[in-house]
Amino acid sequence: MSLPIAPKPAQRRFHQARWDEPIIFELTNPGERGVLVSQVESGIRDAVGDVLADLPAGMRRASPPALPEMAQMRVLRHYLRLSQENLGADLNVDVGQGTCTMKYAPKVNDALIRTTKLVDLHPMQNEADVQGVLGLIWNLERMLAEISGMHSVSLHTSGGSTAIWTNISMIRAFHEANGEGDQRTEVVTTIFSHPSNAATAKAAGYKVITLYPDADGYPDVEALRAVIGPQTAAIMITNPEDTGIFNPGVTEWVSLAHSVGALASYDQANANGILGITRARDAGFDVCHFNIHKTFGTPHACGGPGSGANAVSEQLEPFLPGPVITKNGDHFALDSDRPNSIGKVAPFYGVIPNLVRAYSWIMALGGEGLRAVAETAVLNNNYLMKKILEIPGASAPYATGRRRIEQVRYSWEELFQETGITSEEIGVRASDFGMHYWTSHHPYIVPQPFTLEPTESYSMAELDEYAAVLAEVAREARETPEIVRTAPHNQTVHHIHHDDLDDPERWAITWRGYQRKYFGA
Amino acid sequence: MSLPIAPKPAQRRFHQARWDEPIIFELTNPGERGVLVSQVESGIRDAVGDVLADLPAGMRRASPPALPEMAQMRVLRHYLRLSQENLGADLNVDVGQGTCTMKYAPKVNDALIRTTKLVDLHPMQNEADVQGVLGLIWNLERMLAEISGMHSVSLHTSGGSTAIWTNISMIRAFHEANGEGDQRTEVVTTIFSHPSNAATAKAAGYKVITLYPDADGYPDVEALRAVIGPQTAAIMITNPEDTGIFNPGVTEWVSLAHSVGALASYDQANANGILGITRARDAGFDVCHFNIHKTFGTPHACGGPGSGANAVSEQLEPFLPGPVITKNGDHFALDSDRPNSIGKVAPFYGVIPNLVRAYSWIMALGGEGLRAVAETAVLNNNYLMKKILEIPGASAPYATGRRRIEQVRYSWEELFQETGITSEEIGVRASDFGMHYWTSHHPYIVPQPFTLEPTESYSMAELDEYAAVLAEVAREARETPEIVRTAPHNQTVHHIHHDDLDDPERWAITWRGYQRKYFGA
Amino acid sequence: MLAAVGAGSTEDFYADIPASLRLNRPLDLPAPLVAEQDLVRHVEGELNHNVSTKERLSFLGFGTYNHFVPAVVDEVINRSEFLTAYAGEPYEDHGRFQALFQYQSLMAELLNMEVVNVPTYDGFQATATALSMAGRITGRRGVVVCSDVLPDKVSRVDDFVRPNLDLTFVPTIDGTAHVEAIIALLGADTAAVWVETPSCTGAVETAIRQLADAAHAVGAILVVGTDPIGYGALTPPADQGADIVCGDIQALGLHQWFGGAHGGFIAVHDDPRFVMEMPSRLFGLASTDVAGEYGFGDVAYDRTSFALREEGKEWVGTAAALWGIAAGVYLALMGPQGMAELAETILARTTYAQARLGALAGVTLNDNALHLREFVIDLSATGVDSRTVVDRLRPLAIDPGVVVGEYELLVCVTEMTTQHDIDRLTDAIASATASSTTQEKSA
Amino acid sequence: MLAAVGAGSTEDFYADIPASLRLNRPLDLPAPLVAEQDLVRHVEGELNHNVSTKERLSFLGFGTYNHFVPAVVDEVINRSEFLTAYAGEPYEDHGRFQALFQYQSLMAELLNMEVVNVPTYDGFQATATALSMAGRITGRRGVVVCSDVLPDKVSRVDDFVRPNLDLTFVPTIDGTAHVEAIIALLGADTAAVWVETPSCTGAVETAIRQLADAAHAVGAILVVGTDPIGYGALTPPADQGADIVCGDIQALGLHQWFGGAHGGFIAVHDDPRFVMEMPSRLFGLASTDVAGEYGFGDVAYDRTSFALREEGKEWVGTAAALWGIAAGVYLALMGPQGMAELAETILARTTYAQARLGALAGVTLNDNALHLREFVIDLSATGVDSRTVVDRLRPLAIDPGVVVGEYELLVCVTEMTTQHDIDRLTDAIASATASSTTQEKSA
Ligand SMILES: Cc1ncc(COP(=O)(O)O)c(C=O)c1O
Ligand SMILES: Cc1ncc(COP(=O)(O)O)c(C=O)c1O
Repeated sequence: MSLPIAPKPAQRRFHQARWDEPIIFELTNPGERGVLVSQVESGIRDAVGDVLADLPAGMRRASPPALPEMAQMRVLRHYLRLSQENLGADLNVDVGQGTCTMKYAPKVNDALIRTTKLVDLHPMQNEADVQGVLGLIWNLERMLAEISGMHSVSLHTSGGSTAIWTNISMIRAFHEANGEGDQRTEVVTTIFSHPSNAATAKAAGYKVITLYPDADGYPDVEALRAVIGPQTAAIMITNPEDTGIFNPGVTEWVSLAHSVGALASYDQANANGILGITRARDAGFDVCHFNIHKTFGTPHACGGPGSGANAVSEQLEPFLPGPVITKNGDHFALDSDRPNSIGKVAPFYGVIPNLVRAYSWIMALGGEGLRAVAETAVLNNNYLMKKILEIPGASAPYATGRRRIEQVRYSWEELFQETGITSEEIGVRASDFGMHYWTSHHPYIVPQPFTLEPTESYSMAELDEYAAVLAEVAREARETPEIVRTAPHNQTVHHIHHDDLDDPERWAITWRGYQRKYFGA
Repeated sequence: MSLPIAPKPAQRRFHQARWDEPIIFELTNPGERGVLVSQVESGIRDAVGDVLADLPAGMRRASPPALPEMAQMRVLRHYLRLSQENLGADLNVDVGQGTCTMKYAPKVNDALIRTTKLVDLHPMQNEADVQGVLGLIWNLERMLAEISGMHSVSLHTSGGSTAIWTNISMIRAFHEANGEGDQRTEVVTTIFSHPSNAATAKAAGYKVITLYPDADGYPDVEALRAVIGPQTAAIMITNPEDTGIFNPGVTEWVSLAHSVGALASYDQANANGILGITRARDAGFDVCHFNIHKTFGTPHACGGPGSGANAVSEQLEPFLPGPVITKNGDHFALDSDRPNSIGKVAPFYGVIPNLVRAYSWIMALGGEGLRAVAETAVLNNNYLMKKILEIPGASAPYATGRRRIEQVRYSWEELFQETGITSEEIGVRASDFGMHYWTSHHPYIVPQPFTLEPTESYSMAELDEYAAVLAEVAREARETPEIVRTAPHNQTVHHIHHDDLDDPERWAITWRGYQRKYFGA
Repeated sequence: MLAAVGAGSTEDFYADIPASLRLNRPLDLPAPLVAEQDLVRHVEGELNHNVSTKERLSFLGFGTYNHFVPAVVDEVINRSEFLTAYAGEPYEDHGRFQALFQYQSLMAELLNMEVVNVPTYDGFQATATALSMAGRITGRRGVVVCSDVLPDKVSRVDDFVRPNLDLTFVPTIDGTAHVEAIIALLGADTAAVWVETPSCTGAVETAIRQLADAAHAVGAILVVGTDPIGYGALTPPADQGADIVCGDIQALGLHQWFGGAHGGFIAVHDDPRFVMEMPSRLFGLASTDVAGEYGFGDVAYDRTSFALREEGKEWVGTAAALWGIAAGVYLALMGPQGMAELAETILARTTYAQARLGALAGVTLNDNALHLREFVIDLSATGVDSRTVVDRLRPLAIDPGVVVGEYELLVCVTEMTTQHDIDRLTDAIASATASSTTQEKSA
Repeated sequence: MLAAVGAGSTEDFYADIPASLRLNRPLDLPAPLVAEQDLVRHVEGELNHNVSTKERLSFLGFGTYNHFVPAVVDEVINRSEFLTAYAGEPYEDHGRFQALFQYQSLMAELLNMEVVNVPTYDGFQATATALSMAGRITGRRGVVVCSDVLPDKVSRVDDFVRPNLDLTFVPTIDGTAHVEAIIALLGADTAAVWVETPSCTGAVETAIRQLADAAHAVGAILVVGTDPIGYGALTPPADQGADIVCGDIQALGLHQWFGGAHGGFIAVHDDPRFVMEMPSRLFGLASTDVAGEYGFGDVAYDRTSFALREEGKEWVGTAAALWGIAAGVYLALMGPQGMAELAETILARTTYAQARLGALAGVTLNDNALHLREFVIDLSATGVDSRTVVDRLRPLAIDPGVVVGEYELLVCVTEMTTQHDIDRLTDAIASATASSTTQEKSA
């Protein structure tokens, strides 16, 4: 064959890197070292003697930990190979991780945080030496206050769920401060609100009441009316919900809560579709949180560190975790003298690298830019919905004919009925094309679910490619179902057996556990 | 299936990432921007008006360059995908790139150079502001002087070949300064010296005489004696040669050169096997060069920037490129007032990032460490040679039964005779196992050649794996030759057709060329 | 695209949002810096107002530590594939699963325990959860706190556990547990005995075995909060009877980051009573269709809030996975020998610093416990309070420690602190306190 | 391993090295810093003696320029796969081939030429080779140099070409080519007419078309040395008759690196007479066994010294491939609009700086040419020499430019130089020269 080269076919011919690496313990090579440690100076040795020999009885470890012994280059090579076996939002069209707002985390923000002025800063340094970072966080708080419409913001938490925990902890402290701690024992949420709302409320000691939507998939205000009362501490809801449906009656929900003396807590983990469009406080919420690592463009880091923002009304401000940053003239200080504060929610002052990234992300966009983010994300979502609904066998239950905000929970139920192929199997096969999706949280209220959220970061061409892959896999499900059932074929590893993961006798959670259980080591 | 997992098979089941990316121009999406540029301030605009409209006639570009228009994330994704389609010494057991010393380039050195104190340094800054970098280069020069035994070192050149050019340029200047510029018109080299010795000498205006080895593969001193004379400007030789054979008569070679008034130039690009073992000056050489990017652990960067060191005797010192760094007390300065200097060989003072990396590399090892590098590299090489020679069909021509220094040029001639499979085909098939080798420089004096140089960086397990892959491919060449002939199978792309690359009518060196020739665009 | 979806404008998509809720003005935010170079100039300018510990000589610890981070650690966690991944399946994200399984396994070796979680947020959360697990396992409310714990940690833990647990603090003696007093408190309502080692003053607890035995005697669980940095050479708590070991991994390959890079580990023995109470994800080995392939998956997923909402154990969410990968790379680089040498180096330098500072006139060590990395000096006999010492050392670019009392200073020494650094500190404190007491003790 | 190869010690391997050549002592080098943390402390300490341009306000150019480098450029070239690769085949190194083919193609668009090489060392080498190509193509020795060229570049070029070419320098008029004088010199021995634009004083040559016509009339080749930074908005030399365009890519996405990050490009039309004289590698498209796959390979490999040793064209070796990848990423990020805006921003700020400085009392611009990025101011009428001005601005943390004559200062302005920066420079120079002339010119 010779030039010119034929056009590329419709589907990308993908194969993920496959290195077939052993588990790192198998790479041990006794005597090898990866990095050497600074040695005790002779001056110190002379002064203190053999500190290990001098340890109190029983305090000296009998034999060194059985870590692998490896040359630096081999450690590096191993992990570089593993990294190539991981997809990453930078590498793929990552719209399939719905509810997670997989947007572009700009590389410049990663570069900015790498300065020694941040990396090597200690939290107990003199305030005068940390004015840069304090000022930056203070400004980020103010920006998030404007974005939420709230009075004050705290950035101490390290993720969305712990931020939701912080919401309910503040609410609990509020009711306690009002002498209603014992009376208010229930929290109301909805099934399409993120599970962490239910789970954190439970962890905080509340009984959780979960409401189901009306036939159209909208949150059911009558259901709320039926359960609310003086025993209610708070409603804790996501909006738009995981379905991408915005609750048009949200003000009424908040008013109902307030009418019985409960507070209203807003899970804004994914505010991406409504930035600059509508604000938590304007709907009357007392408290809300953002996932900095979703809406505000910090990387998801294989599952953290993320970062959470808690935004509260003036009434709840005294309960914020401490310390808070104050500004006097040009000087920023830390104020820990806050008697009503719920105290610490994490060490020190939050996930600093992510806070600086988020600050930088907002500063690059400004008010108009944030609104453009939302509008683009929503347009992308509705465009993708149109493409997905063109695939025979796919549907978007609820609110038929209406638009969605930033994401959609779809269903392959029709295709499943026809072919027996599940949503999970389709997702696995999609990975053969370099694509990924996740189904949804349990329970699968929407049958055979999958949840897509395109965000603002992807172009039409990429959304088209994504939809085309799902269409192709759906076609395969009908025409060559074995290919789908035995997938993946172009991946690092093949179909995985889950048999052993739930059986305490057989699970292998660490290498040493595996060795002991299966090799008697 | 369930736990435990069966042992891994003998051969790694490798597949390189395949993303099937288009050429970047095909990703254009009009209106998209990758990075925005700082805009002219209104104050400037008011002051200077429309500078483009004011350009002299014909100086304003008619239409913007037809670069692709792309969002930043898409540019990033494209190049990240391409990067996964590239092997890199960090990722593979890179012993197959013989003569190139693919050793570990420590990551800490990459981290060290990224400081703003180096990245954002300008070469015309006040000497007082660049004392750190000047001092560091000066010290590196001194260390390389000790390693080579030479009097002075210059680090200006950006690669090995240009360092060899610098050697011959200094030699030329030396003879000219002695009034022998016209008389000395020839340079002598050997066929197993790197081709750049011949090529640079030719570029410098010399007639090149290339000597062939004796029957044992050793450089032939009688051949040298036959060609040398008052017309000889220099001998320019590599030692050990590309075969990994050290010329035991090297002192005689140097003396012969000196006896006719010629200089002796030593290509020490790969000094890896003899660090701390033997030194250029001790054999009488007048000048030598090192490839910093080979022996001294800086990364090869897809083919540069590298970095070269020129080390010279006191006699040649005046001819070094300028400026040179001088040290007065604690102060480092740049001296350009050197009348005999050959002048500049590159902008400013060398490939700074690599010089700092190399400094750091040597500082981590010290004198004993360098020697350990050499001994380990040589041991690895002789071990690998043993493993390779156990493969039926592989041989190591010349110096049979003797040891090699840091590398070996092998031959598949036997296998080729038996199967018709060429060395090139074997190399291509080896890539299916995540391995690479190159054959050798032309002409293929050694038939069906391949050249391995394990360096000190690889463990026995990795050398075993490498040899096992070649054994496996050799087995395939006999048993299932079609698999070898149609390789690669687990690679990013499949067998490539070279038909169009040599035909001016058909070659496509740029996208625009391709478009014009094949699509009339 | 609007046309493709039959929308007139993006307004159409917001039809469900009542007009009353619409923000009909642009958000009031600073003018954007849309050119990357302008953004860089601005953010760098702000950060340049900081003075980093590398520009000073720092003896600050108190929960965040200045340990060396090998370059390879940063190289790995900054790989786009890891940095930007999230929650892919064990196919497309095989690498993440393997890296975290390895993290669990490497930590398990260091701690001599068999089950370690995918990291939770930080050591505070890990401890709060570990105690809560003890509460759930025993069905009891009592927690006896045996050690000096960081006040911030107590704050966090208490707010977290108070619906389910009651903390009782037993003052330490000479820096470590008051064993008799503790034993006297244990009973049928004791869910957990909580030991911190090193304590927040750096004191290493040497009575874990006694406390474990006592706890077990009443059916309580021994929870040890710890920093794993010393276990290359120190006996890990599991060998002394600990049931749950928890703490922070910041010391294992994470930079200081102004206190913004913490991750929490929880380790237990492979006992389903314990494992099933862990809220975090646990990655386990699994076979695949192809022999010799290591597959991975979630172990006992039904423990989690992902599977069971409020019926799961506490909750699981985005926590600190990347830091776990970092710690894994760190441990692989250090190896057994490296961790052993590290512990020795820190121990020796701590001891040396104690000796030098304790020898200064008017300066005493707060206790006689074994210390790792941190210890408190008491300046009262110098007559100069700790804040004044800090102020006097400021112009010398030395941060001598954290003020933990009027005359008390918590000094932290790591492998990054050389003898020369300690000597400099000693001289500086000597001069700073010399105004009041001019005599040095005899050596 | 020794046993496996039947060797007694590593000494055996060195049997061919005569004893007289053996160094029988350890190399005399500084004691090694084997612990990574110790190495880091040392090297960081050394480098901290530098003061970077970010800590000052720099107007330094003269061959190395402070242009903005987007973060994505560094991200890509720091990828292990690219940073540590070398010379793999177009299978395992498909990515490298494609990235460099794309670099060639992107540069080709910017320059409006059809063939661009894989980068050679730097602009100096590129120019030396371009002129040598002209010599080989024409079989002549004469080179007429039309512009002010960096003295260092002349030094390099001359040393390189002198076996084959003779350079004749024609002094510029008002900063650019003295067209009549040049034309008068052209003849049957002219191999090349060499234009530099912008010249080493930043002057943009506007007579390339005339020079090209004149060169072509005598059968000579027009070689244009250039910095491509302005061609988003300026007419590229190819449109004005240039046959070979060459120069440096440092401005396209490479940091300053103390002058240590240069790469050279050579661009020609797709004419085999020219292409076959290029020494560097050229990556071309090729088909594969699979339809729609882009393969790559070396174009006309037999040109090179790899194939033909001294019979190849000059030589090829490790040069500056990674910088080429960087420049490709840079151009892809900038796009047509970005390059156009960049050119306009630089042009406007240069013009503004010329106007502000030229308006100072006693300060004049050296010429009336169109300038991009750099220009020379003449301070003689202030009575203060340029070195003194530099010294006076030093305490203000301003580096006002490169001293290029007793009273001449070469000032460089890029997109990184804001109006505020230029105003600061202007005020500073005004005060530094005020001692001698106190009056400002009227605006
Ligand atoms: C709506 C919503 N709330 C809360 C969360 C939990 O956030 P995190 O994963 O940071 O704990 C998520 C993320 O999945 C979410 O989508
Ligand atoms: C012996 C020898 N000399 C010279 C060179 C040329 O070095 P470079 O590739 O840096 O031009 C090499 C590298 O291949 C070599 O092996």
